[in-house]
Amino acid sequence: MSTIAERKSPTEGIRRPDEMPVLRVDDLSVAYKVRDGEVEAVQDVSFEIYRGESFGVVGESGCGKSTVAWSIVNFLGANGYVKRGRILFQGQGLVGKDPEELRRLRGDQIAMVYQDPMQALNPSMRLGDQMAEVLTVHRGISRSEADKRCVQMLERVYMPDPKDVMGRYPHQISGGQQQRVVIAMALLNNPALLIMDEPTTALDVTVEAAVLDLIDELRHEFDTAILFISHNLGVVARVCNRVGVMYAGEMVERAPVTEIFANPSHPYTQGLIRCVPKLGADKSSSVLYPIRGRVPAPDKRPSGCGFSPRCDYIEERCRAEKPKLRPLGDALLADLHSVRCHFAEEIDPGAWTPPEDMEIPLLNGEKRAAETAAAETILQLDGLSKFYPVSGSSLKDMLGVGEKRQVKAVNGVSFDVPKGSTLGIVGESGCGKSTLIRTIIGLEESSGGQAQFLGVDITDDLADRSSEIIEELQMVFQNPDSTMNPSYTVGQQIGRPLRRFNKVNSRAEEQAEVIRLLNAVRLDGSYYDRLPRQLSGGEKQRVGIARALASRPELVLCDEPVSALDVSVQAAVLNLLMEVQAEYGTTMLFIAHDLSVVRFFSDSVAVMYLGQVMEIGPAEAIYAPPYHPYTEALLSAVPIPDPSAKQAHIRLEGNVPSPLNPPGGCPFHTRCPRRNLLPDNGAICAQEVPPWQQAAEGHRIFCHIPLETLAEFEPVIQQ
Amino acid sequence: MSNSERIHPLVLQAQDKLAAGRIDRREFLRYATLLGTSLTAATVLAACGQTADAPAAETAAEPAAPAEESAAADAPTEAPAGGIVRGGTLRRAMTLPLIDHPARFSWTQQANVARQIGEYLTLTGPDNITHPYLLESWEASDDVKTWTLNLRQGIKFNNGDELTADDVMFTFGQWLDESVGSSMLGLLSYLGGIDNVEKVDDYTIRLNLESANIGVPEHLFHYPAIILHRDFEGDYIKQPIGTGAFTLEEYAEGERAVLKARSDYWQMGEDGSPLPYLDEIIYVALDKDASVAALQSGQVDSMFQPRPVDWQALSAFPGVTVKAASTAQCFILRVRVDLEPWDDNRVRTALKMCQDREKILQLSYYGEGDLSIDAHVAPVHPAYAEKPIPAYDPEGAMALLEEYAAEKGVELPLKVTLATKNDESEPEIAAALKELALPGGFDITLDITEPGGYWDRWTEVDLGITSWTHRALDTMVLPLAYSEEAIGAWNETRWVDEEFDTLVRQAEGTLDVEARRELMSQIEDIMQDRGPIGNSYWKRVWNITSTAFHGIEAHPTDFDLLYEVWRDA
Amino acid sequence: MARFLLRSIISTFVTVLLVSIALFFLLEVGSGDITVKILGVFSTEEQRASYRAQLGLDAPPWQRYADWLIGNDWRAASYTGFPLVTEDNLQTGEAEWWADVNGELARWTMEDGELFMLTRQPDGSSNQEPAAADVWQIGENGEELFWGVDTKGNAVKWVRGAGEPVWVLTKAGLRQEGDGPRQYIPLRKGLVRLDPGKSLQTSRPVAVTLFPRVRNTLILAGVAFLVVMPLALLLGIIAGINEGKWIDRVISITSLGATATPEFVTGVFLILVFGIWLKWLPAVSVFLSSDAIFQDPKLIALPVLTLTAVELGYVARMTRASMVEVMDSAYIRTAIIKGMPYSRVVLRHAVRNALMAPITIIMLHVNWLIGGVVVVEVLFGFPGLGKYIYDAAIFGDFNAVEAAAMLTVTIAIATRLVGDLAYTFLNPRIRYA
Amino acid sequence: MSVVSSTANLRTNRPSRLQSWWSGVSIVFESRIATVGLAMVAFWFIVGIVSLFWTPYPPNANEFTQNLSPNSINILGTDHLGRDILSRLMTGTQVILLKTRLPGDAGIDIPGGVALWGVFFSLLVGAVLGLNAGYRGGWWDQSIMQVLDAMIAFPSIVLYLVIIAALGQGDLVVIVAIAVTGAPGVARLVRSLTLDIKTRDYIRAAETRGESVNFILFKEILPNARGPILVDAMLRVGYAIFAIGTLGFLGIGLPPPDPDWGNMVNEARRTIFVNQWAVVWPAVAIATLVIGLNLFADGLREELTRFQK
Repeated sequence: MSTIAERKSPTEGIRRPDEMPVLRVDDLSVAYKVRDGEVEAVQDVSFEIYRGESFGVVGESGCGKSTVAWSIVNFLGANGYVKRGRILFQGQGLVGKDPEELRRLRGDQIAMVYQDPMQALNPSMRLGDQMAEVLTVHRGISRSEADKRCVQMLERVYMPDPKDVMGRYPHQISGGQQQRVVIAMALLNNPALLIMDEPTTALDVTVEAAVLDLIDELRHEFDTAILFISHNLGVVARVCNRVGVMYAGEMVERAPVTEIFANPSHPYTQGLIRCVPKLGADKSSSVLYPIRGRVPAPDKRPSGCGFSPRCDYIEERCRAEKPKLRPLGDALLADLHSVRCHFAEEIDPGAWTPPEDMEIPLLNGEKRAAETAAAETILQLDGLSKFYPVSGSSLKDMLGVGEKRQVKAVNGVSFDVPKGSTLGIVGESGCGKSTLIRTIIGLEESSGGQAQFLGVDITDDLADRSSEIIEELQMVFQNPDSTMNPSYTVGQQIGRPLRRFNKVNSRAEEQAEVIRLLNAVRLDGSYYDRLPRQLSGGEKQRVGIARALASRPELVLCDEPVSALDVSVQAAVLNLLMEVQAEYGTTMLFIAHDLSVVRFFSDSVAVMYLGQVMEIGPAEAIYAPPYHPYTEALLSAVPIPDPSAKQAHIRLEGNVPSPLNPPGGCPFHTRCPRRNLLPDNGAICAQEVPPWQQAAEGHRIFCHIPLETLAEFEPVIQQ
Repeated sequence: MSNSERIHPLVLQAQDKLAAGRIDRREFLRYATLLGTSLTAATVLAACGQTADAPAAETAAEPAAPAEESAAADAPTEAPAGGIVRGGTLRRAMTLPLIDHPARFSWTQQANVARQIGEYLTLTGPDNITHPYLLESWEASDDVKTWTLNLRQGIKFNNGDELTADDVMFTFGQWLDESVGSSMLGLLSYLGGIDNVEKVDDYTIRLNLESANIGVPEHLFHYPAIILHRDFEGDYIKQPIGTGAFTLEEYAEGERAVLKARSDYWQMGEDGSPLPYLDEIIYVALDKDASVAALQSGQVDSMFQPRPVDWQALSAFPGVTVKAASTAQCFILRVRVDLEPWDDNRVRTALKMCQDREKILQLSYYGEGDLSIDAHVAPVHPAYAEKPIPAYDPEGAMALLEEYAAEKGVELPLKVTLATKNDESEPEIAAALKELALPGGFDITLDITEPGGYWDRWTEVDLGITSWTHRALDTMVLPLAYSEEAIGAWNETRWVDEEFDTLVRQAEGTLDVEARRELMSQIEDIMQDRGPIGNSYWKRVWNITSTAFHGIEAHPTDFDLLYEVWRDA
Repeated sequence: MARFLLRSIISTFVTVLLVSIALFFLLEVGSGDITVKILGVFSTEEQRASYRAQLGLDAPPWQRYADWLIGNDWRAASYTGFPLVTEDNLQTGEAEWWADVNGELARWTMEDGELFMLTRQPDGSSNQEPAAADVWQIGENGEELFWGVDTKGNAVKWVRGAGEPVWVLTKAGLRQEGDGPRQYIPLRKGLVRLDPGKSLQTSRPVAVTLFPRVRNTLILAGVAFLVVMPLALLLGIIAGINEGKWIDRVISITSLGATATPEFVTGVFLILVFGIWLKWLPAVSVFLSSDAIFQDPKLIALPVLTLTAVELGYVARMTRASMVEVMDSAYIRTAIIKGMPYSRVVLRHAVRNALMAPITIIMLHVNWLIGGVVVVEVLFGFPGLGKYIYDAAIFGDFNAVEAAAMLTVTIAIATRLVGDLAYTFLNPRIRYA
Repeated sequence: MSVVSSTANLRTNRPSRLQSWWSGVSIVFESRIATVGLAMVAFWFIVGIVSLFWTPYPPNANEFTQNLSPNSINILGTDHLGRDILSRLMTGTQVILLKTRLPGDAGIDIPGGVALWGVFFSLLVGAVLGLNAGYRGGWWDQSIMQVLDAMIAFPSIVLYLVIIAALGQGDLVVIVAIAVTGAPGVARLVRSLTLDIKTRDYIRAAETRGESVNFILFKEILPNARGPILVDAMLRVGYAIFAIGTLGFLGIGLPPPDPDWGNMVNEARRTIFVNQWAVVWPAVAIATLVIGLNLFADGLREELTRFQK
């Protein structure tokens, strides 16, 4: 089961010179007409994709990645158009092509899959109808024949029970299945080119891994050319042969995937790689370096090099002259590696040192670890549970005589959090991690178990808590766009908790304190009167952190505080959180679905599944054997931004069971890939609740499999 | 019987006056018929008394071929341009309330449907003159306390029974039966009960009044006074038995009434066959605005009770004929004399002086009325004594008010609130008065509510405009509205004047029109001098009907007299 | 889906109940003493009190509400001890209340302190004889009491030998009578049993006059609906898929103009042009017979046109907005990128989704249509429900207003339920929830 | 990301209240539709304000020949009573937009027209109900929605008729009627906005600060529902004007003596055969004001969506 996937060689799938590329994009510029003129969202982008090849486009949001994709299918909306350049599909120009001919190509020769499958499927049509029409319209196949092929294709994408799915509506299947349907639909006509725009972004990590496997497999099988767009370096590293890095509407670097990770030549590419935590890295041993500034809006791009305002190597020439995408030295890779930088050859990423003004947290990990060990326990959970009653849909239920059922969102969670430490909580969506912290902070009243914070019982909800407890427990939220109230200025929003908890006595005092907090999150006083809409995502998160810190809380709960941010900003916010923690000695609970980030940021980690903790322990212990089979599966699914790393291939089967009716015994037993290590194929797992096994000091595993066996597992990742 | 008619001695006196030119022909006719002289006889007498200036047509007073004016007393007919045509349907727009017992009617509309089926003992024509109808004649004793009613013979109900005194006795019995609850009961209170109604023979009934009353013939044409069949049980729709020219085909309350011509009606048409000329009458329930549009689009032929605004919309419309009738309907500007400042006659007089009658008439009624003095006696009333119309005199009013203000120490302009209802013309009168009274020293605030709101308090407001309906005789309204007994009922002004009262009582027992006019003259003077009301004009009412129809007239109380109406082929 | 439906139905019932409570209390309790209106301002407090008792207005509001809604014959029957039944008067055809005394239909009347029993004969007349002495029962304070049915459709309580003075309103004025009962329960079957009581205006049962009106209105509104909806949806869809083009502009501006012009203005001009100037169509709804609407369908042409002018614009605008939104959605993008022909994208993918939003709003909009019907009926003199409500409201005829308003509300709620069903049908997310 | 070691005095060029207000208002002028709509509405406001001080002739004075067509003396002609239509049209704006007449003999007017007050109260009631239903959920939501369902079930004209049958005529009754018929719509809108807004993290933040429910409703949620509510209010003022016109037409609207556009149509339609102008002008007035409000709302909505994106 635990096979280590062979990673691709640098030249695998790279172009065969005598062959015509499936897609060739030459100096493409796309412009949108806006009220006062027009903006060029994409400028001078060129690349080509050959059969069976997967070309990745990466970059932060707002860089024009999707625009490239839409321009290929000529779907730029009413106000967008291709301003310059050519798009050749199998040799024929697509720009200016007759709409009817273009229509015949779309869905037949060119297929596209994009983010958010639920939106992409027509909610009022059966899936079978939506799929079959691709065949009936393009190929004139009879409906029954089309249905047969659709079922076959659904089987190919490992859709369980495909016949049944054909008759369903989109809302009746899960997100991962929807994405499979979308992919199956795209592949029905065996297209020559498949465009995938962030196809896995909305999916959980284990599902994402399965979908990525699928894409990889299908590419080999159908010999399809794939244009793969993603913001996630790890994902690109996993599925692409070649990669183009886009920044501010331009392609700044283009190279085979191994080359780009091994030898990033453009300062932006280098920066991107530096600000993503490596899996296994932690804050005491490594540092994240954010890229300064932010991606400029399309109409505010600098005239010279697009990246120049954020570049550490900036010269006069960068401001004056726009660099061209040019091949980079090296004979072997000649023409394979291009970069848009005047000074690419001169820059040595290894010799890079952070500029003086960069936000890097003070690193005193060892000291802190020592402190933590001695520190008192600030939060103590013992069997904490949160159940939601659900009313069924039968007549009985409506009359109130049916069986009372409950969603066991959090089911008996126990752990201690020492003062000043960070506990990371990971798990897929629906595992109960959010409910857990909502219960801790009091947004929900707990249904059972004990919870003590600073020695005070906190099983009740906020309404029953004293304001002394409330001010000690604050929260940082996930979505920067919704963390701030759009109607109030930054100053008002940070000031509100100060007044609420009587931390200040006068307006002047309040203002001074707000400014102090702004400075603490590295924002200057000029932000005081700004409205949220005038801030970037990262700035909003900073304000959110400042607001949480205003009451000087003992414990801050961070609910995915960086997952909605671009990677460069993510690094900065993580750094800020660490710094704040160091300065204020705040304890943190940190939720994230990104295992690298949790590993990097947390002192200890809890892995949750179906409302229960599967494993808990010091961060470094969690990421190495012995670990819980579920932890192992999670780690194996994480996309690693390093094509050279070797990662075990462990995939979970089936869907997460409903928390309404969690499996008995070990909740993971229905999907556990390691059950076969136990006698009778793990019969005990279904019958008995597993024991907590103490693997080490503070490291507990909730599993029947003996520790010794668990310890024999190969590490998932080998660098 | 009709040939050997006993002529009341007063009629003969009146004939002298007519000859002397002291009363006009119309008054004589009214007077003569009032005393029970049949119309035929009266017109003959009139002709005799009026030798000099009577138009030729009027002298040829043949019952079979009534000439214009006299026929109008009997039934309204124009001189037909060609020959009269029989047949056709008249579609008339009118609301149609519930009909049960005619004696209980409270709406003209109910009576208008019922009067096509059943008929009255007397008839007050469009000129406000009452004459016998189902009666051959009536006779009043000299003290006006005994009235003998002589029924016309040979009249058949539409079920074939002949009309006799029994039917009339039965009908009187219904009116006077408390449990029926007819408004006739109150009207005939001077009769003193059913015991005073006496059947003399099959065609004669005698009324022995408890107190004298000259209004008996008019009261017998009061709209609930339809003569019923002796077997009538209480619902006219179930038992539409009457002597009228039409029979009831369908009555859908609030929707329509369909009436069909009867072939054996007792009156003969000009062509010698029984009336009516029309085959069918359909009343359709439409509100006024819809009626106007329906008339304009030719969906109906005629509309009931057009308002001034309807008159305005239709008067110039091609294809319709508009006829007018003067009435004693009016908008009384009245004050509460028991309240300040109206207890002071100078203030009352000042307010009256602020009426620019001509202007008010123009603004509120398009000039379609007869200017009035400030007394509740109308030119259409027989005993009206003509007086000059007072002029608009704001200076005079101001002078009076200044005197009053100086005495009472109040400031001018005098602030008063004028209440009225948002009905036909009241808001316009009120608005006009507000403007007109400002130079006269009044600052009027308007308090205009929907009609119901005003009727809830019409006797209580201190200054208001109240609409009063038409009454055929002058003596009918005065005791009703301006007497001691009427306080708490119809006396909205609380004005009681001893001298006035005496004169009114006297007038009520005075048959002699000339003598009564003497009294009326004084009454009018008193009201003008110190009375509680101002009155700018008397309304006219209209009949608006398609030009295809002939013989349809405006009636002061909007009664539909349709048996001689005919339409072009 | 069963759950959704059941919910809708229960909610509908609760809604109707709430509406009935609001209506009743607003009109009957909120508007003060109606006896003043009936008896006039000259009436005395004593007369009004007597009248209130006769009308049952002295009962507490909740009781009156219950009587109004579900009737009170069952309550009165518990006093009289006899079942109470209605029997049509053979003469007037209107229902009369009788007590069923051992198979015989009986009523009672008191004359000069003497109680008489009236027994109904097969020919519809009744036979009067003195009531048996044993009907009297001893009340709490020693009085001899009898609960029976009087001749005016009330269950009443007489006290032996002690008739109350009662005021009766006649056309001749108020009259006092003796021999009155002590307590009245004006019998009624209640709204839910289709007896909304008698009209104060005509003193006829409301139900009798209401029915033909409702029929006419349903025809008018139904025809208008059938004209408006397909046309409006079509125009909305055409405008929606051509967003920003001239055809969209034309449709949008026209429908905005039509929506912003009140129906009474449109109607007035339609009457002027088509009814009076051109004389093509009947200007007003003159019903020369009760079936005129079938004999001469042209009668409803102008009312329908008027309703159409206003409604069309609104629905078209809604549909357009919905269509624009749908055409902008990701699944339409998917369909286009799948290479579906434009017609297929519009018809198969867009229309159904685009209709979902307007359908519920259209069904809610039936309220608006009914409002428009009131205006149109008044304008055209159309003898329908709307004009009925209007006339009743102007007169202050509470029973009629209540019945007609309940009816319109019920129609409105029923159509909303239909809208919910249609939505359920169109929207699989609910159908297969 | 630059680090600035800053102090409070760095808070320079803080925008003044006026500036921030203007920056809010100026988005209206971004949209041509909204600008046109605003101009139409403003026109009537100005006409109304002018009419408070000046009209060509007194609006209720019947000084002229009846039913004149537009001419140099009576620019819009005269009506069936010989009143100047322009003067009446101008004055008619007042009761709708500018003043409300309190009942009683005192004749006291309060500023703000019947349409505005009616909509204001429907917003007030609707917002309170909608916020509570949306935010609190559960029983609150169910019972509030049930009551709203009942209210919304009344066809509005029928509700007007019922209210007027029960309470009689008057400015305040019309306000009540507008408020009652409008509140359910507002409440539904506010509820749906609240359901959306309450999922936002800043609401969680407020809750975790232990803020009271009312603070959350009125300080945290309501300000963010402003835009759509404002748009809705514009449309509602349009409906209200429409409704006032309809009531006036039915003869049960705003009481005299002030002219009422609907009633002007009603009166003039009787003589429409003689004089069409007297119907046309008030109809145009109602239509332009309603269209203006519609366009303004449409434009505003467009801009707000753009603005939020």
